[in-house]
Amino acid sequence: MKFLTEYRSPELAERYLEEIKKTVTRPWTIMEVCGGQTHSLVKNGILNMLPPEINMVHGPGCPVCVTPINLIDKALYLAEEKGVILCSFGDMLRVPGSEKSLLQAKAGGADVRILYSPLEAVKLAKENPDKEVVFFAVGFETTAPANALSVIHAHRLGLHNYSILASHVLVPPAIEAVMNDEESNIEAFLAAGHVCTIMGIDEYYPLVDKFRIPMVVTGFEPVDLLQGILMTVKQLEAGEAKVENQYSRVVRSEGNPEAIKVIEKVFQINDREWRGIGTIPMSGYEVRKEFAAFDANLKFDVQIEKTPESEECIAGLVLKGIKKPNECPQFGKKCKPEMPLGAPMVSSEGACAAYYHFHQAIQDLEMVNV
Amino acid sequence: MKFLTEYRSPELAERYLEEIKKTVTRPWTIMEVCGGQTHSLVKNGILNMLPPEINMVHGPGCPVCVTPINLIDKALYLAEEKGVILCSFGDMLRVPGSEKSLLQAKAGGADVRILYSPLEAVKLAKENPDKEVVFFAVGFETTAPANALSVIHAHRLGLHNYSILASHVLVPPAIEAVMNDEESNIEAFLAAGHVCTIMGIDEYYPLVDKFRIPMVVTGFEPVDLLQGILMTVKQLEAGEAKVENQYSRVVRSEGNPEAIKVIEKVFQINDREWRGIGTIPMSGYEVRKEFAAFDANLKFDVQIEKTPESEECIAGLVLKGIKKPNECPQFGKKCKPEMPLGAPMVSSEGACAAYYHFHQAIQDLEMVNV
Amino acid sequence: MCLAIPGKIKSIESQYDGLVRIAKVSFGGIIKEASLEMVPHAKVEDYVLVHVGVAISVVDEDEARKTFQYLKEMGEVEEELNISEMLPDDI
Amino acid sequence: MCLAIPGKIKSIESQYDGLVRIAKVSFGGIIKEASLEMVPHAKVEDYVLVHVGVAISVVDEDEARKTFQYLKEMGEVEEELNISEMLPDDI
Amino acid sequence: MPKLDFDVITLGHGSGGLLTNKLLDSGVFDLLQNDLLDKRHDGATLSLQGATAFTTDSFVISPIFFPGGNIGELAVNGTVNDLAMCGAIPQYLSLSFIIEEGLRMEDFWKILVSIKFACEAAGVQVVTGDTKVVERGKGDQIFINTTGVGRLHERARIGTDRIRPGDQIIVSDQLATHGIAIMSVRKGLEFETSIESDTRPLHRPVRMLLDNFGPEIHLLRDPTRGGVATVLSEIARDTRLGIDIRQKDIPVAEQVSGACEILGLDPLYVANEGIFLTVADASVADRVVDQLRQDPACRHAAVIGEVVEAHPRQVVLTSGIGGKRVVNMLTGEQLPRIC
Amino acid sequence: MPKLDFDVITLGHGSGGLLTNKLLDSGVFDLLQNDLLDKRHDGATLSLQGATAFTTDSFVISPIFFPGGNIGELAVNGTVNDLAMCGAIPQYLSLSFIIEEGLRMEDFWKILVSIKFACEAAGVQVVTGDTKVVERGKGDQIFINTTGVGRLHERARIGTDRIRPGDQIIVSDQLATHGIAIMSVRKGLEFETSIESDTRPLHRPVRMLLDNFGPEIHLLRDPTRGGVATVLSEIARDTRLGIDIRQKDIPVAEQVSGACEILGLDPLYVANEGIFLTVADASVADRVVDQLRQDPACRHAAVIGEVVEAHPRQVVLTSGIGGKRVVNMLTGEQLPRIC
Ligand code: SF4
Ligand code: SF4
Ligand SMILES: [Mg+2]
Ligand SMILES: [Mg+2]
Ligand SMILES: [Mg+2]
Ligand SMILES: [Mg+2]
Ligand SMILES: [Mg+2]
Ligand SMILES: [Mg+2]
Ligand SMILES: [Mg+2]
Ligand SMILES: [Mg+2]
Ligand SMILES: [Mg+2]
Ligand SMILES: [Mg+2]
Repeated sequence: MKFLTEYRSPELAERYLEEIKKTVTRPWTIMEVCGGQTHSLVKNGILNMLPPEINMVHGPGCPVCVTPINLIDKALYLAEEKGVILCSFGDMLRVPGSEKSLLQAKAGGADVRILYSPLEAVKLAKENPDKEVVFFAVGFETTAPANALSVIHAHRLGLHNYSILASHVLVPPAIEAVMNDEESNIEAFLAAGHVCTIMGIDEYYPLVDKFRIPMVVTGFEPVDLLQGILMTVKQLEAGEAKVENQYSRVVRSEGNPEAIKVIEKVFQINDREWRGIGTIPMSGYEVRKEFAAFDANLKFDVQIEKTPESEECIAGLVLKGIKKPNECPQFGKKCKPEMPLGAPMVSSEGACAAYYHFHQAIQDLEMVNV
Repeated sequence: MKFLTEYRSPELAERYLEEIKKTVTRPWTIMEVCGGQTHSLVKNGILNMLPPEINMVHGPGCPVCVTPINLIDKALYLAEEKGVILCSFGDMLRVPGSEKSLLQAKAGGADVRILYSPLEAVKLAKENPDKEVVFFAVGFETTAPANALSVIHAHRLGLHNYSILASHVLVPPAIEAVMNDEESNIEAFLAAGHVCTIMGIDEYYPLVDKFRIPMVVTGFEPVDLLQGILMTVKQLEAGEAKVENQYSRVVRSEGNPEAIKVIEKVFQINDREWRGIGTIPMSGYEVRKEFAAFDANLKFDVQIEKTPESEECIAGLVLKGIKKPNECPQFGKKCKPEMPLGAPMVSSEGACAAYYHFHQAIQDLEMVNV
Repeated sequence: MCLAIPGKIKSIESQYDGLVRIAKVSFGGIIKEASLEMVPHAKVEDYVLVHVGVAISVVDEDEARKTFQYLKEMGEVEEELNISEMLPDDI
Repeated sequence: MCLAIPGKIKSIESQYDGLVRIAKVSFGGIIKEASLEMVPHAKVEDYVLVHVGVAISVVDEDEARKTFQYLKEMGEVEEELNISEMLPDDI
Repeated sequence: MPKLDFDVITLGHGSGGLLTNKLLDSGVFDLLQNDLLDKRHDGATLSLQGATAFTTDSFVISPIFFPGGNIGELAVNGTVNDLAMCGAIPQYLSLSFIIEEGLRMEDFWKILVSIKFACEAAGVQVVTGDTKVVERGKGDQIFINTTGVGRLHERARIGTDRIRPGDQIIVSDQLATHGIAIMSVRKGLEFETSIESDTRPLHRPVRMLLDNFGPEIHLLRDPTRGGVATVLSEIARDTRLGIDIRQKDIPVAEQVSGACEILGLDPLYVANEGIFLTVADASVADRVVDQLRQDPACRHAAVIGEVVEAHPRQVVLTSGIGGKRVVNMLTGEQLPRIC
Repeated sequence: MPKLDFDVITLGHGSGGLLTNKLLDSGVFDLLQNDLLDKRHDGATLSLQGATAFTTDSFVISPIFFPGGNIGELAVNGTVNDLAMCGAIPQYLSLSFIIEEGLRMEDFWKILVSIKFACEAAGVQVVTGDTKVVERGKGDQIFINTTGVGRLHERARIGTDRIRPGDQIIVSDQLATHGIAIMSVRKGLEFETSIESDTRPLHRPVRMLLDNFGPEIHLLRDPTRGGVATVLSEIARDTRLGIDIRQKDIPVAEQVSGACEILGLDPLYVANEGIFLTVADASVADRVVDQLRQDPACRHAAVIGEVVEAHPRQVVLTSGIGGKRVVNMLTGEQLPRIC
C-alpha cells in the first residue's frame, strides 16, 4: 500500500536507527503524545531498538483512556435506562465506567453498536426513526471534524432522533499540563501527526517558546517515528528548541481550514476533565448552543454522580509520562486487558495495554496463568 | 378426578348406549351445537358406537371457527404494525386470516403470546407499562364473563395500556339461524352445557316453542353426551319437544346471575358476522361505550378491507350441519390441519379438525403422504 | 366450545382490598388459581367448574348423582350404579 | 490516537444535491466510502488520509519523498534511497 | 463453583482467545475430567471396535432450569437415551455449548455440574467439546448439542423391519410427565404446584431388556417431541402395519392428567423424556413388563397395544368407553387448547 | 428446491411431529442421501475400526451467507478440518440444526445444498441429524452443529508433546481472509468491495503431508477463532517452549491487509477458516512448504517461524523493521480499533 509500506522499510529504519545512535551523546527523555504512536512504537518493537540513552515516555494521547468515568456512566445510563441505540468506536466499548463497560451493558441487553464512522450513526438514525440514536463522540482534534459533520448531516436531514455525547479533548493544553507538572522531566515532544493534520502546527510555537523544548510533528509508521526521533535528538543535542514537521506529506502549517471551520461551527472550547489527570482549563470541546438539539448532554437530562477513580491505578502518572506502565504495581497483576483497573489498559492505544500486549518488559513478569 | 372420571365410566357408557339402541326406532338427526361436544364425541369414538339411526351433525359452536377473517386481520395488524403485545388462547393463533395466522406473524417477529386466561393479559399489561397489550377476546357466552372481568380488573388497576379485541358470539341466535336455513334437517339439539352454565336455560323455551324441537342441555364427558342423546331420542320418539337439563350438576335454570351482571356491565349485544355463515342479527357482544378505552376496535383506528372467504371451503354448510366435514371436497386433500383452508380445520374443536384427527372416516381417505 | 373443568377449592385469598376472591383449585392434585368473582358463595372444599381462570359454577353433588340414578329411575336397570361412591375424593 | 490511513480515490459521487462529495477510496484494493467535505480539492487518483470515514488531508507526493531524501540531505548517506520508486502504485 | 474474575458470560468467552481459555480452565475441564478429554486439542482419539451407534441432538429447552432437572442433564440423558434406543451401550459424548452473552456464570456452572452427574449416572464420558457465545438477543441463555457414540449390544436386533403383526407395544413408564413439567412453568400458563420432569438415563433398563430378551426386542424408541402418538404413527407408516392401542392401559400420573385436562392437551402428544417405547415379540411381552417394573425408572411399565394387520399404516385407539378413533402425528407445535 | 406448502420455517417444523417429518421428507433426506443415513431412527450404526478421532463444533456465524460461502459449508469444512488436525481421515458427520422461526425455506435449502457439496468435496457422509426450531428472537436464523468421526492416519504422530526446539512453524496459506470477509459485511463496518472467505476442506493437503512426512509432522492446528496468535500462544504454553515468528514471512493478501489497516486489526488475531498451521521437524520444513504449494488451497504456504528454547512459554515476533515484541492470546472479542 502506497504511502504506508514505504515507511515500514527495514533498510530505511535501520539507517535512521544508525543515525540516531550516531547522533545521541547523552540521555534524553522524549514524550510521544499520541497513543497511536505509542502503539506503533511497541508493536514494531522500536523501544527495544533505540539506544539506551533515549527514554521514550508515553503521553495522554489516547482519547479512550482520558474519557472520564462520569461520561462513560452517562453513556451507560442512556443505553440501559433510556433505551437509546448507543454507538461508538470499538475500543470505547471496553473501557470500564464506575461499574461496567458498554460491552457489558450490551451483554446485559442494551443496544450498543460498534461503528466505523459517526456518519454511519446518522444513517442508523435515519433508518430507525422510532429510536433515539446517540453517538458517543470520543476523540482528539483529529476526530472532531467527523463528529461535527455527523451533527451537520443530521441537521441537514432534519433528524430529531440523533445526538452526540461529546468527549473531545485537545492536545496543546494537555502538553502544557504535562509540562507544568512538577514531577515531569520531559525534554522534547513528538507532536501528534494526525491532530496536526487538522489543526496545523501554529499552536506549538508558543509552547516551544514557553517551555523551551523541541517539538517535532511526527507520523505513525516506524520510519516516520524514527525520523521524528532523529530530528528531536538533533535539536536536543544542538541545544535547540523549535517546531519541526516530519509528517509534511499530510500536515500543512495551517492544518485543514475546512475541518477547522466545521469544528468551530459545531463545537466550542471548554474546561475539561481528563480521566487520571483532572480538569485542564480550555482543553475540550462541547457542542455549541446552536446545535443543542444534537447534544445528548442536554437532550437527555442525566445527572450521574461522580465516582472517584481507582486508587490503585496510577494512570495519571502514566499518562503524564512520569511512570512507565510496568512501573505500576498493578500492571499485569490486578490489572490486565481482560480485567482492566484503568483505562490505559483497555484501548490498544493505551500505554498500559500496549506494554502488556507487545512490550518485551512482559518477560519480566510472572506469566499469565492460562 | 372427581366429577370427571365418573362420567368416563365404560360400564355406564355401555348401559346408556344399550338404552339408546333400545329406544331408537327410526332415523333422527341431532345437532350438538358446541365444538367441545364435537371434540368429545369424536375423541371418545362415540360417533361409531351410536346406532346407525342416530345422525349427529356438528354445529357452529367453535368460537375460533366463526371469528371473521376481518377480525383476525385486525389482530394481525395490531401485532405487526402497531407493535402491541397481542395475546389470545392457543387455538386462535393458528387460524388463517386473509394472508396468514397469528402464529405466522409471531414467526415473523410480532409479539404474540398464548395465555391461559384474559386475567393473565391484565397482569402482562401491568408488568409492561410501556407496551400496549391487546387480548383477542374470542368466545361464546361461557368466556364472556372472564373477558369482561379482564376489562373490569384493568379499569380498577387504572391501566391505560390494556384493551380487548372482542370476538364474541351467542348461541341462541345461531340455533335460530341454523333452523331458519332451508337446507337444515335438524330434528333436535344438544344445547351447550357451559354456555348454559352462564346464561341458564330460559333462552331455549322460545326456540323450542318456535321450532318444535327437543333441546337437551348436555355436558361434555362421554356419559354426559350419551345421556343427553338418550334424553333427546326419548323426546323424539315420544313426539315431544321440550327443554331438558342433563347437566344439572353445574347448570341452573337461571344460569349464573353474577356472570350475567358482569357481561351486561361490559358488553352489549350487536349484529355479528360469523365466518362461513354471514351476519346473524343480535348474535354477538361488543364493548359498551362506558368501557370504550378498553376496546381495541376504538383505541386503534384500524380499517381493514374485507376479504372474501375461500370459495373451496364449505365451512358454512359444515357449521350449519348441512354437510359433514368429510363431505367437503377439500377435506384431507387441499385442507389439512397443517394447512387449513377454513377455520373448522384449525381448532381441535372445529368439526373438520375433529374429524381429521380422530374420526374413522379418515380411513376412507388417501393416506397423508408423510 | 369452552373447555371447563371441575376442581376442588383448596384455599381462598383476597385481592384488591378484599374486593376479589381468588382460589387455589386442585385438578387431580395440580393447583391453579381461579377467580371466584362469579361464584360468591363458593367455599373451601367445594368443587367449582373453572373456565379460562374463572370459576363459573359450583358443582352440585346431589345433581351430579342424577346421571347415575337416571337409568334406575327410568326403571331400565335394577340397581343404581355405585361408580360415584367407588371414586376417591379428589386430592 | 486517531487511526488514519492513506488510500487512493477511485471515484467521486455527490449527495445532498451536490452539497457533499463522497469518494470510493481504495486501501490496498479494498474499497470504502469516505466523505470529501474536508478536502474540497481532492480528485480521482489522489491519495487521501482517511479517518473514521472522513478524508482529512490529501497526501503530497513531493513531501512524501522527503523522508527518503532526509538522510541524504543531511549528508549522512551517499545516495537517496529509491524505496519510493520501487513500490507499485496502489490498486 | 470456582473463583472467577467474571460473573456473566460475555462474547469474549467465545472468542477462542484468552477468555475462552480462562473459562475452560476455570474448572470446566477439571469438572468433566477423564483420560480422553484432551484439553488442548480440538478433538479426542477413541479406540472403537465394530458396530457403533452415532447420534446427535441439540437441546433448546426453555426454561433451562425446570422442575426436576435442567438443560444440562437433559442433554446428557437425551443422547444417552438415543444411543440406548439404537440398542447400544453409551460410551462417549461430545458437548457443544451455544451461550447467549449475559448468562450467569453461576447458572452455567450449575448446568455443568448436572452434566457431570448425568454422565456419571449414565457411565459416559465427555471427550471433546466446543463453546460459542452469541450476542444478547441472538440465543436463549444456552443451547447444548450432545453427540454420542456407543458400542452396539451384541444381542440387539433393532429395526422397524423386525416388527411383525402380533408384536406388543410397551411403554416403560407414565406418559407426558416431562412435557407437562415444562409447560407448567411457562409464562402465562403456569401452575401453583410443580410437576417434576422425569428426565433420566434409560440405558440400564434397555440393557437389561437386551441382555434378557435380545432379538425378541424388535424396536426401541424414546417418544420425545411429538409424543407417543407421533412415534406410533411413524412406526405404522414405516412398517405399513396397523397399530391398536388402548387408552385405559396408557399410564399417566394423576397430576399430569389434571394438567392436561386444564390445558386441553392429549397426553399422547405431549413430549416425554424419561420413558421409552418397546415393540416386543408377543411371547415375551409380559416378562418384559415384569422385568421393567423392577427398575425404579419403569415402575409403571405397561403393554398399551399391539401391532396388527388391520388398518395398515394407521394407529387406532380404543377410548376409555370402548370407542375407536384414529391417532395421527402431531400437527404443528403443541398449543394449549383452552377455549 | 422441492415444492413445499410453506416458505418459512415455523415452530411446528421443530415439533417432532408431522411438520418435522414433512420438512425432512421434503428433500433433506434425499439431498444428503447415503446408505448410512437412517431416515427413520434417531441414530446411525457405523462400523469403525481402531483409533478414531471424534470432534464437535457449533457454528453461529453472522451473517449466515457471506462472500465466498455460507454457514452450511463452513459447518462441514470446520469439522472436517478439525478431524484433519487430529491426523484423521474424515468419514462421518452428524448434523444438527437450531433454526430460528421465520428462516426462509429458500435460505435453508441453499444451506443444505452447500452442505451436500461440501460433504462431497470432503468425502464425508452425514449419517445422523437433528432439527430444532426456536422462537423468533431466541436464535439467529440458523446455528449448525457438526460432530465428526474419522479414522486416524496410520502414520500420524500428532501431539504437542512431540514438539522440539528447532521445529519449524508453517502456515498453509494467507492469514485472516475469512475473518475479514465476515467483518467486511458487518453492519456499520462494511466495505464496498467484498473479500471472499477461504473456507475449504483441508483434509487433502493434510493427508498428503501425513503420507509423505508421517511422524515428522509434529502438530496440526487450524487457527480459527483467536487467530494464529492464540494458537501459537497455546502451543508455547503447552510445550513450555518459546516460539519465534517473523512478520515479514507471514502471508496476508493485499486486500486483507488493507482492511486490517482501516479497522486497526492485527491479522495475527483475526479468525481463519481455510488455513492450517503445521509444526514440522526442521529437516522436512522446506519440503513441506514445497509440497503444500502444489495444492491450490495452499499456494502461499510459508515457514513463518520456529520453536526455540529461549523465552519459554512466550511467542516473540520480529517486526518488519526487525524489532521484537511479545505476542499474546486474543483478549476478549476482537473489536475494530478505529480511533
Ligand atoms: S497498569 Fe492498570 S492500574 Fe496500572 S496505571 Fe495502567 S491502567 Fe492503571
Ligand atoms: S374441510 Fe377444510 S375446506 Fe372443507 S369445510 Fe372444513 S375447513 Fe373448509
Ligand atoms: Mg439423536
Ligand atoms: Mg432430575
Ligand atoms: Mg433425542
Ligand atoms: Mg430419540
Ligand atoms: Mg471448537
Ligand atoms: Mg472441534
Ligand atoms: Mg466457497
Ligand atoms: Mg473447529
Ligand atoms: Mg480447530
Ligand atoms: Mg433429534
